Amino acid sequence: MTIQEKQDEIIEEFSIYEDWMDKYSYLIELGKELKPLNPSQHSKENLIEGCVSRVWLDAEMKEGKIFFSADSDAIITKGIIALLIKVVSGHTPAEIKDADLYFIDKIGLRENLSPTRANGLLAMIKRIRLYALAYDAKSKQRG
Amino acid sequence: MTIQEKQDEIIEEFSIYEDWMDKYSYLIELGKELKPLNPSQHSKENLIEGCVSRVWLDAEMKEGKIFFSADSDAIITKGIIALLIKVVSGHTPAEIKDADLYFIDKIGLRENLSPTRANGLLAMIKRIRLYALAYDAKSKQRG
Amino acid sequence: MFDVQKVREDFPILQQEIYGKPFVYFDNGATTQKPRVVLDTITRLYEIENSNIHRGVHHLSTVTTENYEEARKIIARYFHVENEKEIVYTHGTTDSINLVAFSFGEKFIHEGDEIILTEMEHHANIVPWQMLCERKKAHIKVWKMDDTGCLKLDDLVNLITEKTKLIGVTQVSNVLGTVNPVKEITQIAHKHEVPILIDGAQGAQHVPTDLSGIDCDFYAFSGHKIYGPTGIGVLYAKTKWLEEMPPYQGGGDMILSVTFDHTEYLEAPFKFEAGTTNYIGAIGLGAAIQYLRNIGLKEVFEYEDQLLAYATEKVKEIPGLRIYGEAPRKVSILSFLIDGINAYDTGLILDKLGVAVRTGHHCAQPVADHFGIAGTVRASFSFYNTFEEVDHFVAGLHRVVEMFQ
Amino acid sequence: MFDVQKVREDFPILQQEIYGKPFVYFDNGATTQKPRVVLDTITRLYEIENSNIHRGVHHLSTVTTENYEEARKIIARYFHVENEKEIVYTHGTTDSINLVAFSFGEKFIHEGDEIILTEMEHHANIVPWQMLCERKKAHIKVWKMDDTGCLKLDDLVNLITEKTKLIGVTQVSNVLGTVNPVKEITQIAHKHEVPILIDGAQGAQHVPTDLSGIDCDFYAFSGHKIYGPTGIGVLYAKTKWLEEMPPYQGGGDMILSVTFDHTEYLEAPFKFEAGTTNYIGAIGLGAAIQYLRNIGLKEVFEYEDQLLAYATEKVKEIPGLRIYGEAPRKVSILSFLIDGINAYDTGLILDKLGVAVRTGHHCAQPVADHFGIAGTVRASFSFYNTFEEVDHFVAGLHRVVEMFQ
Ligand SMILES: Cc1ncc(COP(=O)(O)O)c(C=O)c1O
Ligand SMILES: Cc1ncc(COP(=O)(O)O)c(C=O)c1O
Repeated sequence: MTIQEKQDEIIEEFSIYEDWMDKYSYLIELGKELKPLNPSQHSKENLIEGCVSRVWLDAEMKEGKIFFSADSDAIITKGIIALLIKVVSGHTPAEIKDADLYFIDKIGLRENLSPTRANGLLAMIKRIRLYALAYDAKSKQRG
Repeated sequence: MTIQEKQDEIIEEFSIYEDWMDKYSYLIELGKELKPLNPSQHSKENLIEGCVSRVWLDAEMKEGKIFFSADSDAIITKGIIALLIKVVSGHTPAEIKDADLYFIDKIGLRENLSPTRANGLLAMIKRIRLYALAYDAKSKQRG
Repeated sequence: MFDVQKVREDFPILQQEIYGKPFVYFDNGATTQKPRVVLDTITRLYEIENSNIHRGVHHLSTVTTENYEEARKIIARYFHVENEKEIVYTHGTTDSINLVAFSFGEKFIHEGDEIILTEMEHHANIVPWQMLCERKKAHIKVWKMDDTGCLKLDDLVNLITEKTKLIGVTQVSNVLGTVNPVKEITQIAHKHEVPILIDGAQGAQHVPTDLSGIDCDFYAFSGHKIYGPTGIGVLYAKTKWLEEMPPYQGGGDMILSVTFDHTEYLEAPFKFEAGTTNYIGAIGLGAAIQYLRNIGLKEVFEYEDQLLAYATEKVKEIPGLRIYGEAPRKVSILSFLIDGINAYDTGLILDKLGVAVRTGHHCAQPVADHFGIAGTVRASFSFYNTFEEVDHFVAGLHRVVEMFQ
Repeated sequence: MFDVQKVREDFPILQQEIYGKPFVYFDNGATTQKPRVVLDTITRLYEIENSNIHRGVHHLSTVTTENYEEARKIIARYFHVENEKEIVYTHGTTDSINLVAFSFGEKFIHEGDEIILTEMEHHANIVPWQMLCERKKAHIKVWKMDDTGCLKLDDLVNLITEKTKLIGVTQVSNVLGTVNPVKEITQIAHKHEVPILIDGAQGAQHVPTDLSGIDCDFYAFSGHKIYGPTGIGVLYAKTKWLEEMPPYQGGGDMILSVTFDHTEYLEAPFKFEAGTTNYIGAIGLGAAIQYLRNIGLKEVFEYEDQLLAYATEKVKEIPGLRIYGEAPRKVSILSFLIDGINAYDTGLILDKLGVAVRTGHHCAQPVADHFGIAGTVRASFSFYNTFEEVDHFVAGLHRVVEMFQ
């Protein structure tokens, strides 16, 4: 699936929740299910310091594609992270770096990305793009 | 005349002016007529620095009574000064120090005494009282 | 009798729904809402009277200046300050403390000197001193608290040395709610001839504050936390300090004369009010404080105490909930964590239920560090809150527990 | 076409009488009046949205923060600044300049260094530098003006030395109305690798200001002079300076982490926005600037030029009147004295005729000293003033002449 298709699928999924509470319950589920990082990945380099919740992000390049793993000390944040990772993981740097991540807005979680929330999510998206840019540049260099 | 009587006279005098302009014209007259200070009285000690107009005040003790003379670089201020001097000059320190100078308010010039005007008038009244206090203390010491 | 329903009518913002739920505002520690009289005052000023203060020859300038100075008197009276020239307008608590850190610091703090601060200070009463200490090579000594969130007076006595130049204490902890015995602390400070600064940001609006009785040297608070506008605050300082301290900012309206060679300053408070001040904010603050007096300080404060007692009782029902801050004397601030549930998650869910609380370290990181936590959920109540709102909030917490288990 | 009558309807304060005379507000240099949209914005914020910004988990906190950051973008756009992180909220021009004097000064000004200021600076751009120079044993050099109120670029070149660390120039003189060629001045400064601060307090609202074109290092202005609320202002600074300069005030919301041993700061602009900022003021300022754009900058500025030209022509009728400030490029500021008549007296009489002007040295004493006078009468016009008001004012001056002769 393309990044766009994955996003549309999530939007479809979320469309059944009319109530905030249901939506958040689902996010909590996703958060709980997110594969935990191994201890070495909880490193200072991977930490994105938010003011109210903290996020860790790690990336790995396999066969031209980037695979992300992440964690947070807040479960709902973790749920959103799970969605984000699902959307971008397994794509090429070029695909990721230019991707328009519209689904967060569409499923009504925009405010969670407010710079004002300082929950680390916005910084995480920035860092995802930075990884993509860096890997992209690297692969071009090689090529 | 007592300080009170003098004030009441001025209030009476001003009661005929209904128009601001007439009142101010009269103040301008008074200002122009005010006896000029001699050059030595325009001293730094006598200067009361206001922000928008400057006032000089000198005092002299004669036979137990204080006589003030004053000047300003703004004529309307000078007119008000003329009234003030007329009211307090020639009285004993004890009379002056406790005098309630209500006439300024009554003739509608209160705003000229606003601390905000920084025209030196309020500071001048303070200094008049200080002179009275000082002379009063001195005379008590002697007596 | 204190009639909360009547009082609530004065606060337009409270009459709304958030996500279709009645709005419950429990973030009063961050900022308070404004009674209509404050909004009306601001509007009236801008619609009829607005003019820059001081030195104007024209009518509106005089009117505005008089309102501005009248507000200063209202503020002085509220805090039992006799000489309103000891009330300096600033832009908030942070600005007030920075003013003291700079102006007092420049003149009186030297290499090797010590400043004592409590462990429960807000960053506003830590960082300015750190910056000063770095410039002057001075040191901060920390007056620790115990696990209930209380300071021991004996500990202070042990910290004071000949090098102590200032003691900084918050009147009320913004995280724990502790009301510190500022009068006794001031007595100890003065016995050792050390001046004291009290951070009143969370005290001014919740406890009766008699500055002449307390006898402190400096007191700082924010207008926006005491039902006034943003961008205005106050520094109270004793005349002797205001006279001796150099000005903080330079500019118009604080000078007597300026040449490029030499500048003479006005007397206090003007010496510390450089440039065009937030005069509309100041007059609005006066209106806020007048409003508070009109509804009755005693009634307001007692009611807030009742709210806190009720809420404290109720949240104890929540399984796994721990309260941070258990001092015998507290204001209506309730910090807590629920076992295994992140503060941010708790806050997010409460928000969706219409309840506004704050989460995190509340700009007092050393407090969180003391307890080895990242932060807390903080519900802070004001006199316009109700017992029903507390019930709603507690029901929300039950919901949170359900969702995360 | 610019329709002044329509515009005036947006300004409630203009529709009143003072002493039974139509109110003529010609004290715009001191502060400007506010369009209804600014008042409505402030009221709406307090009635519906007020909540402390940054870090809030709850809905209103997010809404207010977004409005606050949106206003920053509006301001950046108005001044052609691409990166809105270069817009730092302060409390006014005075605060902005003091920030630079402290933070830039602490790091970059050392003993023996020189700062160049023009003779026509407002005290806000003199006193902070004097205070800095006293601390650092640095010096101020004065760039003189001529008797028309103009600066010569050659003179600047002659003043710059290796020790010059900063040049401070006002965009527009608040007494003389002179519009300085700030772009050319900046080019000279940069040719000598000297940073430049521009005081935009009287420029921002009267001349198109393209900061990226001017390329200055710092630019300061006040909200209340550009139709916004009191207590809010802006410092524009290039990122490189914001990064290198230490913070000015310490407190909450400007830090990443605080322990008593070590504090880490956030990045700019937050590093310079300590404590609770005047967020309502900031959003109000955004509304004011948006309003100005909506009625059309070009139209506004041209109309103001016409007002000035008309007034200048008309006051020349007054016998014995001398205008101070005869630069070829001026904004709508008209300073003058009438022979033998004190400025304060003139102002008092005009006030009684309903005309508000300012008198005195206008916080720029060196300008008065240049001309050997104590001060001037200053009429300063805004786009909501009319030609009829100018007539009324000139008639008042005739009346003044009569009364004092
Ligand atoms: C040129 C100039 N600079 C600075 C200022 C100071 O502005 P504020 O008082 O708003 O800080 C003024 C305002 O009078 C001014 O005209
Ligand atoms: C105890 C305490 N001190 C200082 C402050 C800072 O106040 P402001 O942000 O209004 O300057 C606060 C506000 O959060 C506080 O709670």
